[in-house]
Amino acid sequence: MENLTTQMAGVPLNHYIYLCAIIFTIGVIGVLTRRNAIVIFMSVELMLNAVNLLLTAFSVHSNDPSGQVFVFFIMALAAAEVAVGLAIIVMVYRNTKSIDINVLNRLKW
Amino acid sequence: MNIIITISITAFIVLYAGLFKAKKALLPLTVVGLLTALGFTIGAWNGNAVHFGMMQTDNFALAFSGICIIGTLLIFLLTQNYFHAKSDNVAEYFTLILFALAGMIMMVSYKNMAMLFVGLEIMSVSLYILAGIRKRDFASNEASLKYFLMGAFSTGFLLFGITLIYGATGSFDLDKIQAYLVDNSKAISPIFYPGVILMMIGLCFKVGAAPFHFWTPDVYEGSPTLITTFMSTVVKTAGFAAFLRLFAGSFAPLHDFWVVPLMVIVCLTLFIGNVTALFQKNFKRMLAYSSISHAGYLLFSLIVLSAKSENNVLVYAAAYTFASIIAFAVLILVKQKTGSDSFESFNGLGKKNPLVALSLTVAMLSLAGIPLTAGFIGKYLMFLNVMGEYQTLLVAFAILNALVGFYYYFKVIVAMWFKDGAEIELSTPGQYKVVLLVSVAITLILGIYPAIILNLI
Amino acid sequence: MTIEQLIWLVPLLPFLGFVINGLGRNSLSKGLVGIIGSGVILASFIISVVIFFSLQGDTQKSHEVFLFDWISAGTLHIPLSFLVDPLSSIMLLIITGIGFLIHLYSTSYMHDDEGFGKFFSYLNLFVFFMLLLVLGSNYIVMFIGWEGVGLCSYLLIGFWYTNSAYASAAKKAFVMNRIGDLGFLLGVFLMFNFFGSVEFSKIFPQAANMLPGNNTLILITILLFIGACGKSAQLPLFTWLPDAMAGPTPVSALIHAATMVTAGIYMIARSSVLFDLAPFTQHIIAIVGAATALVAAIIALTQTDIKKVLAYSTVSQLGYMFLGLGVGAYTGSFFHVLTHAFFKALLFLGAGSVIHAMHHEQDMRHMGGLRKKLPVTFLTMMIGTIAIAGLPPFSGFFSKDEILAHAFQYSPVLWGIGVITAFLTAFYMFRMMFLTFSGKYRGTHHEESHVHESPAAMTTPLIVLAVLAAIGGIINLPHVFGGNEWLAHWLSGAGVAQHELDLSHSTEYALMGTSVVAAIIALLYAYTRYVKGARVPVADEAPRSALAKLSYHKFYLDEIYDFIITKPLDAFSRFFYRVIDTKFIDGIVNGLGWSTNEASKGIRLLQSGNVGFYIFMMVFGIVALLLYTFLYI
Amino acid sequence: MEQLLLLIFLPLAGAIITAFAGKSAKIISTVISVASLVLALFIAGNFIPDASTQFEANLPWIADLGIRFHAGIDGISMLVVLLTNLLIPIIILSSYKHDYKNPAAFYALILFMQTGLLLVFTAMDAFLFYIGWEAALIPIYFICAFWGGKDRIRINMKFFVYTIAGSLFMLMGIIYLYLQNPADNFDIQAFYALNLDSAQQGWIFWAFFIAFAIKMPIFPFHTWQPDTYTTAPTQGTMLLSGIMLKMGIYGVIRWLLPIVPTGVQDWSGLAMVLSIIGIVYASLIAFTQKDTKRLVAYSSIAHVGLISAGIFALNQQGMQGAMVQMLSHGINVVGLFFVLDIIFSRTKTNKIEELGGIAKAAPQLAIVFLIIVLGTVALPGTNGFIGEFLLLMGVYNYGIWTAAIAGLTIIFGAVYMLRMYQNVMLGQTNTLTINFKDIQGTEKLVLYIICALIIILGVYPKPLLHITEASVQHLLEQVNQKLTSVK
Amino acid sequence: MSTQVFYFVATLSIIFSLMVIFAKNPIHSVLYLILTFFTFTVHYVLLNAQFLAVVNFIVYMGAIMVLFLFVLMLLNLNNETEPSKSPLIKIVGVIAGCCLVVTLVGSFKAASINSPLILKNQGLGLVENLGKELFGPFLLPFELSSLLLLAAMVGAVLLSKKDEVEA
Repeated sequence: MENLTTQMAGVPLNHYIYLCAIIFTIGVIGVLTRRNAIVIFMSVELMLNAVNLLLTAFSVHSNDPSGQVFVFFIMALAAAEVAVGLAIIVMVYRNTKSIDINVLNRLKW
Repeated sequence: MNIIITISITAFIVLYAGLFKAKKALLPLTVVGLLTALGFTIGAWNGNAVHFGMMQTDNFALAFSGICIIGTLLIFLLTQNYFHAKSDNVAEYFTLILFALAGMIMMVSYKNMAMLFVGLEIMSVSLYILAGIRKRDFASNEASLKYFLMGAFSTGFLLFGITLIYGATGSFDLDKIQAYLVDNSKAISPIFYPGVILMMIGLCFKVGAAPFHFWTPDVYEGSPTLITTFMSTVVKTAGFAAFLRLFAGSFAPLHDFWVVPLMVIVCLTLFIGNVTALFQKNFKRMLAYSSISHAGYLLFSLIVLSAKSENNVLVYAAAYTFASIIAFAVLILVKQKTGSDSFESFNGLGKKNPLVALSLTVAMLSLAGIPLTAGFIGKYLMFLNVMGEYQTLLVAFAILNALVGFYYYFKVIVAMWFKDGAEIELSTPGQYKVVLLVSVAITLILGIYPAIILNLI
Repeated sequence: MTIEQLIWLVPLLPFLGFVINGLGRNSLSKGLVGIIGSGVILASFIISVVIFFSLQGDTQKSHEVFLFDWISAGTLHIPLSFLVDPLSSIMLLIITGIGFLIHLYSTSYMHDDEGFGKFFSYLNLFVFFMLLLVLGSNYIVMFIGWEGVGLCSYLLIGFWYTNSAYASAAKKAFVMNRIGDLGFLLGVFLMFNFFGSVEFSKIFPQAANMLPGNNTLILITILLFIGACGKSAQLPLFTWLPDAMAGPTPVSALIHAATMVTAGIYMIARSSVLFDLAPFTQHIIAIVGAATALVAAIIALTQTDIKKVLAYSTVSQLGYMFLGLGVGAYTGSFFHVLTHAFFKALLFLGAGSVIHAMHHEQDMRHMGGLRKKLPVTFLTMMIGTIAIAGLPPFSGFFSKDEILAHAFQYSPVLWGIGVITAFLTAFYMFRMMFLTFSGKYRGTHHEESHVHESPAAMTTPLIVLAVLAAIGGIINLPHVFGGNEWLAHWLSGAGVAQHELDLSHSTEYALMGTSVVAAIIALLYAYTRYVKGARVPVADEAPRSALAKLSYHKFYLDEIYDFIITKPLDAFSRFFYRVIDTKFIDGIVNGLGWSTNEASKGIRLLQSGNVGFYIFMMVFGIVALLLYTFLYI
Repeated sequence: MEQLLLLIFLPLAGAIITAFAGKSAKIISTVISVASLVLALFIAGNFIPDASTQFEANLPWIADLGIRFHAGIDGISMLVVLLTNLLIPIIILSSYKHDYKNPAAFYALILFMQTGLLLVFTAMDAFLFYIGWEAALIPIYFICAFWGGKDRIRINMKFFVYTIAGSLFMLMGIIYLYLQNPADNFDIQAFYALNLDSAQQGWIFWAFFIAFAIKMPIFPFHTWQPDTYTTAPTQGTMLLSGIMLKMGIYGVIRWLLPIVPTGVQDWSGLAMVLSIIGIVYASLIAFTQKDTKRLVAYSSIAHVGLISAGIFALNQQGMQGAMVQMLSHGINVVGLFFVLDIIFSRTKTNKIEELGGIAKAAPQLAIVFLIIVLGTVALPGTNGFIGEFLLLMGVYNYGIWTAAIAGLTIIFGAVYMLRMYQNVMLGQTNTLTINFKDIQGTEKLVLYIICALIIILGVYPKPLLHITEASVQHLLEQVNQKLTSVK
Repeated sequence: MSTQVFYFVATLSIIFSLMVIFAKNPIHSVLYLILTFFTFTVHYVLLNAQFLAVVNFIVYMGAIMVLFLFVLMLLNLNNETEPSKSPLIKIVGVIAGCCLVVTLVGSFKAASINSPLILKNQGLGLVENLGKELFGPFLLPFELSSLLLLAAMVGAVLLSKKDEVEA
């Protein structure tokens, strides 16, 4: 394990940035293109994970553990959000029998 | 510190009181708790204490905490007859509001990105829930889900921004970030800039500035009115305090960079908020758009950073908060009686309910920015601030928008006084009267003698 | 009692009369109203006489009486002060003297009118303003009187206001006067700019040192002349005067014949110093005067309303006076003002007597043969007619010939026009007399039986005026007749110096002869036509020859004015209101509101309710902001 | 100082009392307004007619923003203060025959507005001036929109937004001046002392001028006015035309000329042209108006055009003429609207062609109406003449052609006013007017007072001219001094 | 050689995340997401952030994703009935996403941050290190995030339970 990580030294930081940006954007695209609220929510989780990875990369890069601590907070948030979010989705589903976000257009103009 | 602890403990106590079905005790408990918190706020004045390197209760934080607590207090007073009829989970609602308040206190006094993030999320998560507490109400459901999805989405950007700034500076601490900017003013890491922009996006979303405002009207309209009141007043104020703390503080050295997009955002916000509000038939939705436009005015304070910027926001936010509370309080009363929140339901209100109508008139005048009300002083300070660097075109644009504002704010005044209506007689509970009178008094006092608040920070 | 102590009483008394009659118009008895109304004028007259004689005995011919400071702003100081000098003292006599006679006459003429008290209060007010006009020691006080008499003229023309034609006539008079007044006012402003004062006593001495032909002076005088045109009914502003006959006849006599309409002549005579320095203006005045005289005389030829004939005759005579002013015969013109006041007042009052007797019938086509019925009226009017026709030795002859002689010296063409006018004047005057008094009565028999001579209160003024019209000429008897031209000497004390006449006596005789012959021919022609031929003017609709039509329809001047001024202005008014104001300017204002509203309608559609769309818009914004960042770094 | 504070805040106190007075609001407001008139007369009596600012009150207010409660009275203020306090009781009296719903609110709003107006007319601090400016607008908006006639909501909204649009730009100008002011305050003397270059002055000129032009209103910013005058309740129209439009004129004299003389000089040509176009244009429009109130509204535009032309002529006569004419126009127009109100209340119509012959049924009304009309058409001997004479003289000094065109007002004015008088009062009575009751009671009182003022001020205007002379002179000297120092 | 591991895993991350958003069936999406998260765990391991790797594995894959799956099953949404958005919107969405990634990466000027990632402290990501950090400077947010969780808990209960009064 340690052997492996020492060998990792070669990856430039910007490649992590590229990776995270791409994953983040994939999350955004997911939010843009899907209509299922749960899938959208999952895409958001994808975005959060991209951020997590980047934070960890920065943390390692600057040799500062606080970045990883922050990831911990983000995970806590993710957990909380999932609880609330799924509760909301379930609640909406109970009323509308659908989790298609296009159904949500009573409030407009 | 004490403030957050007090509020949290109050929340727990209320939660447990709910468990023991002590419905009558909820409001008194809450009020006592909030008054204690307010007492701590005042007690900590000029203390400028730093807690765990994470929170700084400087006067800025305390002043905004004060406004948030007072605003919340007034909103709690409006709960009379509001939740009880619909649900027996009142204690949970109270708890969530108090949690949200605790989150806001963190937002106005953070010294570390982590605190901002945690505070923001405590507030947001509570609000996602509160928006949806009318479980059987489609509008409420919709509002809740929309708010949640878009809020989570925008949180992603905020976090990305924080990450990039961390990547550039290696720290989450505001002072260190600022020190980084000052020390490396020539060689700021290129990822810092997008970080700033992404954070701006995240915060713009929270305060409802265009083009990240889209959730606002729908969520405000769909949420229970009392929650809308909370969102559009206290929450917004806290959001601005957070915005200001970051941008007028840490990011101030990069002002030249972020002021240009901010100006675009301000113009868009003013324009969309005001112009769209013009055509609304629904008072509540109109107030939502008006809150967007006020976000535009509030952002003026960031366009020209001066020693007064923070205090200006305080004055404006106070004016806006209290006027909005009046507006929503009256809206609740009218809706309870007529079941509708359109402008028509206000027709002829002035004849039978002069006190309520007069209060609402004062509120509307204040929102519109008529002299001798707090709203005018707020707008004046904003214009003054921006005129300080001779951004005359921006001010002229804001003035044109303010004119549009007169139209829609006066719509309700016109409806109340000049139109004939059903001549309904509202049943105004005592607590509502207190809220109305206090808010009107504050609005007028700040309008006539604003000196008391001008040098607070 | 000195002049200074007395003079303020002269206008004050009529003013008191106005106040008393005005307040007591419903409570005082008619007799009392009449006594007060006439009495104050009589008292004024007596004081005027006293003033006149004390002025005559005084070495200082000019007295300025300061009352109080009226307007002062910056360098402008306008005192309310009076100027008593030979010119104004004579005017005082005319105004109060003839005024008294007419008041006296009115007590009877208006006796049955319900507005008796109102009438006398207006009349008194008129006298007050007229006195103010002539007494003012500066142009502004003069202007108060100037507009004040206009007001009274308005009130009195529209005295029977329930008839809307009369009310319109009143309005027309006021408005046309106002056109002139604007000229007057602008002239005064220019004078203030030029001389730094509006006081006669400051302007004239300065002007006396100037050379003729100064452009500013020409402009000043032209503007003043425009003012005079309005008030004294000259071309092109004369059309109000014939319409003004809508007022009660004593009003026509006092205001529209004897006094007010001569204010223009008074003003120019007063400013003769200035006019003498502006030959160009004088030229214009002479031409306008001659043209007015001729045009009005032609119109008078075919009129059938007895008062209209007199009205046009007044216009024509006023034209004469302006001709005189233009050719420099200031005294001559003023002399004509005097004599005209006598005979024209007489003629109007006589006409009034006829109308009174005919129960307010004014159309001569319904009269005829009234000589027997109204002997006094006939006789006195005949004297007046002869006087106006310019037959010697009645007053009109002297004054008219003085003007004609000066006109001849100035330009024979103008003299020719004058003579033609004199001929026409004689013709239409005798035509009027014959149509009215000779031949057979043309009304019903029943009406005829009611026709009777007017009461003494009416005939007495007629007689007094007839005497004056007959002998009035002596006050300025020319040298050719062995006179000493008293009036000319007297007026020279007021700085009114007329050009010397250097015609030989034979030329003068020839000129007089020509005009007298012309008048006699006219008389004879009228006699053959209307007495011998017993012709009566045809009905309104009847066909007329082109020239007669032109004359009968007053050269269509009213129609022309209506077409080129009133109609276009009203059209502009509607156009401005409906198109420019409502559609264009207000349209822009409303359009701004409308477009905002439309924008609102459109922009609110952005808020589609669709989360996908919202997020798309947000992403769009984010991309834009990031693009900015990319470009910034 | 105490007198001034009392003068300003007595109506406010009165407004508060009146608001709770219920049925007796009429009486109480009358007493208060008469008391403030007496106070104003007392102040006028103790006023020394020189150029100094007297009865000055200079109290701290919002110290952090450099705002002070600084008010005082000089000759220019004195006249408008008198006008305000004179007209308010007259306006209140004129409402006696009306039974407005909610009388307490009605009279309270009038008195509240009085305080706003007095603030405008006495403020020596730009911010205070602005506050008064808006404080006067709000009550009149409510008066017009609550008690007004047909279509009042839309029309008054337009009026409100239009005027406030102007005033917001003025606020921008004020802020700009404040920022330029090294003393960091809004004091008028400090503003006078500012040295702005001509571009800055141009901008400030427009910022202020538009506000004032809308208020007066000057062509082409006038289109709110006829509609508003027509629909407002008569007392509202009186307040608007009698006092409120003077705010604009006063503003030009007090705030525009001395602060930005170069701007005024650069742009006065245009302002003059607009004013003069306004005179002719509005007069012409008045020719064919079918509604009496609208006719008077347009005539008011014409009169105001002349006043502003007189001011922009920048000389003593024009300026003093403007001062006198402000007072005269206020009195006359209030009289006119009151007469029209009397006619309307009896016949229920404002249409000119439906009226006629009222003079026969109501001779007293005919006389007072005539006097007021004559005052309006500036007949010598009435108050209108003094003002118009001086104004025309002032305009004349600017240019003979401007005076000639501006002078058309005396002709056109006569045309439309007499047309209206004739069509309304003269001619035969008809079914509407046959039973017309003559004026009585308070109507008589008010109209007699107005007529007396018209004549007295016309015959003996000296006190007015005397009050303003020194101040106007001082102001012009100030302007000229600044102009020369720039060169 | 082992840098290749990073690129391999990164490619997998991208592929799986793309599968997440393009899978028709939400259940598949969840499963792909779990795979994606697994690749992330590998990334954490590669970065020697062992604690995070573990937490990610347990919290995300173990708890959160199971919750997703649970809800999907609960709502019976395992079919492919989701009416997909019109292709146009999808294309526009993808284009917008591409724009976003281009501008995002572009605005980083990331090419300039090409310093290799060197793990200076082997123990950085260990529990001990993180614990010191978390209970040291970050104690306050840590404590306060309990509020967050509590609020979420209260909320979840509040929203999910059937409301008697309204029913």
